[in-house]
Amino acid sequence: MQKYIFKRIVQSVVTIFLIVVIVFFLVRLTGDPLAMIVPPDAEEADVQILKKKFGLDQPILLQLLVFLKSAARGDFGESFKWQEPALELVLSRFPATLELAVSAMLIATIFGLSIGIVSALKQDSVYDRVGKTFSLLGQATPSFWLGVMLMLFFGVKLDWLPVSGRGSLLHLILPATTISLISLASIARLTRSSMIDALKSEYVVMARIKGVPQHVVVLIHALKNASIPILTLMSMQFSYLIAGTVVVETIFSWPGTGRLAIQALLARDFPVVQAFVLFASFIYTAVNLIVDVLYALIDPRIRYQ
Amino acid sequence: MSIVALYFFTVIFGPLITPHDPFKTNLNKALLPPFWQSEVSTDHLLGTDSMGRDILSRLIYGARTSMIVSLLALCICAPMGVLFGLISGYFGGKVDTIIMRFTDLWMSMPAIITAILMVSLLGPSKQTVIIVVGITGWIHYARIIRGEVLSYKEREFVQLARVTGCSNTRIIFSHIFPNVVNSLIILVTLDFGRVIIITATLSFLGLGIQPPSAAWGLMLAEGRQYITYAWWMSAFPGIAILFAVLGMNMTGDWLRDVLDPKQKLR
Amino acid sequence: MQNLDDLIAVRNLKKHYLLTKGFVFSKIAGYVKAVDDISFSISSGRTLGLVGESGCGKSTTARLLLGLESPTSGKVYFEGKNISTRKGPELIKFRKNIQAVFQDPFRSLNPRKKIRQIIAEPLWVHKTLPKKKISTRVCALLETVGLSASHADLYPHEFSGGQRQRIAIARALALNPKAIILDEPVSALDVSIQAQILNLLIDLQNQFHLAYLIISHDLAVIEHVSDHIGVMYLGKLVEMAPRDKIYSNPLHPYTRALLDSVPVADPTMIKDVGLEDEVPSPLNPPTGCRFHPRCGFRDNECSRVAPELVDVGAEHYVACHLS
Amino acid sequence: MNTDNQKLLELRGLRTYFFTRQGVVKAVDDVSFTVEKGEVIGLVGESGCGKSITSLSILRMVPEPAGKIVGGKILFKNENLLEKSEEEMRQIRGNRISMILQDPMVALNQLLKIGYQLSEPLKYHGKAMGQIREKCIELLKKVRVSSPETRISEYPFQFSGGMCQRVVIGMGVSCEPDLLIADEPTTALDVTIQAQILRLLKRVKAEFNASIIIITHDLALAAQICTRVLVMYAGKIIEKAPVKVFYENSAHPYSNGLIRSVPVVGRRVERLYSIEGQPPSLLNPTAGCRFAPRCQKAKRICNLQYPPEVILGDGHKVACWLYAEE
Repeated sequence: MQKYIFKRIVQSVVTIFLIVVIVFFLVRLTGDPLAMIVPPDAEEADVQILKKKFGLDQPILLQLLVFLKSAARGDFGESFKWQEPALELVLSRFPATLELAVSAMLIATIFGLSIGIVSALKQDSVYDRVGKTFSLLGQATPSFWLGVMLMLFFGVKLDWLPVSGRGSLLHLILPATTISLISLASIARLTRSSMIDALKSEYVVMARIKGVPQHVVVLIHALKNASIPILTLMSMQFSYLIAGTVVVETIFSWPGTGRLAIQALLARDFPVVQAFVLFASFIYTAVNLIVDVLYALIDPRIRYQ
Repeated sequence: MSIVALYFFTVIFGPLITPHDPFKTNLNKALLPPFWQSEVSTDHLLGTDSMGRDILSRLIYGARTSMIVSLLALCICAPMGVLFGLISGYFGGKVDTIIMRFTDLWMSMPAIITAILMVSLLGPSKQTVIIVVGITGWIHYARIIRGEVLSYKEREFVQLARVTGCSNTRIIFSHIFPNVVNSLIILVTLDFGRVIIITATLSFLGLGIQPPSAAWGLMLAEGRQYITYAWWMSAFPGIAILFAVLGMNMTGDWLRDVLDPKQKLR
Repeated sequence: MQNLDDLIAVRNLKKHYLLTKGFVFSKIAGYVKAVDDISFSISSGRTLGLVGESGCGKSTTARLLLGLESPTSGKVYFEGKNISTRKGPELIKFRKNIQAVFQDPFRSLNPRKKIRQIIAEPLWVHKTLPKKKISTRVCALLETVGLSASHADLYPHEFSGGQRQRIAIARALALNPKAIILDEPVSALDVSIQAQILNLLIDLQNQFHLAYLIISHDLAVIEHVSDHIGVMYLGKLVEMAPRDKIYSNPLHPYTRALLDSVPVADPTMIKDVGLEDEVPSPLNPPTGCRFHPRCGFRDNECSRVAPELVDVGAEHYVACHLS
Repeated sequence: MNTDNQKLLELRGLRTYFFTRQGVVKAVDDVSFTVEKGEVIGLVGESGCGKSITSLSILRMVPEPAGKIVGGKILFKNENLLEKSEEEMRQIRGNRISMILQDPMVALNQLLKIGYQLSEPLKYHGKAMGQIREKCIELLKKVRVSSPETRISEYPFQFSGGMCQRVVIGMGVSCEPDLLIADEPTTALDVTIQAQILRLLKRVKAEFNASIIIITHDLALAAQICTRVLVMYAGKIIEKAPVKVFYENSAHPYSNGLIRSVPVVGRRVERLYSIEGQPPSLLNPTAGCRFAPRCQKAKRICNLQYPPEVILGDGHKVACWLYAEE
């Protein structure tokens, strides 16, 4: 088990390193970053000074080395727009995003699993049909539209919930619901289908033959096996979640990293974009690592490989 | 199904059925509500936007935009994914390892992040959206097709083809590919929905199609500012997206039931 | 056995799979000796049966003969010519001569092709017939295996298991091969269908003077169709003899145990003997004679020295220190 | 013979149908037989003849909603199982009647420890409270799994197929059931392992004194362990006979053909007898004898009317027009 985790950690580190390199080259290709901050009529000498300041006068490989070195220290340079260290900027906004993402994930998982399990147990019932329709609609609803509509309905028309900013738990409800919907729908659908498969399988038949009570059959025998594909889906959903935060933070003016990224991007503030991309990849890789460890916990075949 | 038929119909005959010129601005007629709320005129069925443009006409044109962008994006990602999937699955070994490691790496960058990077690289435009969606989507195809190929590669009929002396190309295209075509059709249909949403999302964030084009995501973004007094500006484009995606997903599910190769084998 | 002029002669054939460990710097963790130094020959019109339990290497042997895998070492002669080193067009040309029928008739036929296309494919690939004649040939083949020409335009899923196996046999016959490798040809079929297919195979052998290598775990099936029988255990041939010798006078303890294990459809012959324990892992198999840990007659030598397959007279070969 | 005391299980006119889009599949169609205490019944037939559905019906485990028991009675110790509630059935399953499935590798849950799976019947039938671990180790010893103390905390994938089947048999007998149903218990296994499992079943039978129903397509296996053989063809039982009578003197042309079409080790014949044609579909079967289209001795009536059951001797019954008055 330790060996397995160690192996996965090393793999993750390699992945992150490769991403750093790719991001570095991509960003360098975006065009001259100075064009954004230097007024068009600036003196050539001033441009040179700025170039030196940001290290842009060096050969590209050397720039990469310097970049890697500073990236290792967590230094991604200073934001052009906000004049603050880029990583600190991203990190300072991170708790808000985390709050949003975690609540969205919780909503999606809890509701998605329960809808899916009940649907699978009561196949073709009214409940199942409602659940199926709901997940079909949920998967087709663009989150930004849902956000805007929820805002209109609960915020503007009914005036029940605050529509922008961060603060109380009430502020969280709309954005978190918006983000979670797609994941919730997909989790519900997959849970339904993999539970149906699991319930049909030989080992469930065997458990029933043994006289194991229904709730134990469902929750231990079937759900444990069904959870493997669901876990895979959830790790993939995390990518939607990140996309979701970017969009939803923009709509609900949530002061998180996603909104920061869009602002930075539109302002060509590339140290911030870079820091954000790397940070997001880092988080994403970390989540995948956790998911893989969970796999190993659920599935002994991975543990004993 | 009928949603999809309607969708394709509007795409093809769009210009013929639009009641108004979707790009003609008329500030006198700005922000007219849909006909059932309107006392002034029922000329604009779904109302007008802040520039006085007819929303229905813009939606119909938007369908064309989203269709063209989605199709072109699919034309990039599907063949690319299929090709890599076939190669990776059939030949295995080092080629497979390299391609799969690469997809792993690609997957560890969430699609939106890649999109943000690409947009910053190419600048926001229709072409960018196509490229971004195209090259972020192929991984999915490659992985699924590879899995299918792997399962067919060890099938006895493929082994027998090798015993007979068929060339690799013949085996891949005459034996394996026809068997994965169904999965591919289902995959493309389901992916269509994803592509529509991503395109709209990018446009909504201002990273995609730029004004004054008629695109659903863009219309929504424009409507957001007027949300408190012109709900129709944001509601209808969203509903259009919802139904387009829903239609595609349902078609995909239906195809899956109809074409499912597992049901035919045994 | 010494005769290389037989239709197929296999000499010292080995197939070892390498197992690696580690993900950055892989190191060799061991070998699986799937097929370890086996030799046999088959002459035209005769049948060699290979029998053994799962993991004994019988299917790997078939794959090696069919060129689906390349041997680690050893030679395969076909009509006196070494074919194990051939590649490319030469190999394709040779492949006309050895065809195969596999176990699972549901997976042996491409579900997306019509029967006509399936049977005609070998003819297309090898261009042995003018295109006009292919259709007649397909119909003739279908009739040979007991189906009718009207079946040609159906898809595989419209047939039952037994019929599909007939189609697979028709396909194998398309190129007029000299030998057919049959890997568990009846074990996926229903009892009443097995006899149909076995009879068909024997008829075809007489009609076309085919050589068969038949692989099965079912000793009764092997006995019914084979002229010679080889018994495999963990990658080794432990005994090989003409059919009647194997059954009337088994020399290797494993062969005896195998025969003892087979239930007989006769309630007056209740068997209550047989091996305990299981087949050891083919990864790092036992030293010396691979059967010694399960053998009731073993002595010290058995665990140290691997016995050679020796001739004990009248084409009977056995690899055991005790005989 | 006092039959009522001896009778453990009696099926009377059992019908289990599957309602599919193509029509009604009569998987089990009017099946009656009895199992007496201490008997080993062999339910023999080809795949798809309804033998597995018969056994699932006894446990009321027919896959719903497509499958349904539409008629008949299943009397277990003189109580009709079809009238029991689901909870009452659960109390019977694994406790009074247990079952062994064909492929032990898929019948065991790959994600749960052997010990846990083994303990479930004990736990849910209120046996061996507090000493479950000891009981499990004892069970593993009984089915001859070596070093049970360590193996109990291993997972199924660490076991070979034969060992898995031993565990499944252990689970089956853990509550000392009255009836053990074994559905193709050796089919997925190697020859030498098959013999081991067969020996184990015999030992288990002697030790627990359970009645056994063995469902198999393998006539040789049935010959080795059964006291009575029932032959099933296309949803119907066509012949019932004591084991010796069956193999020496089977009456139904199908049973007869089946016995002659199987090659037997050491008794090679020049040419195997073969039953021509294919087993029929169970979808909308004909009114006549279902074997008639393949039968060489078929008469006109065979295709028109289903034959009555004829008693040929002590415990030997056959459903065939060759032995009945028209």
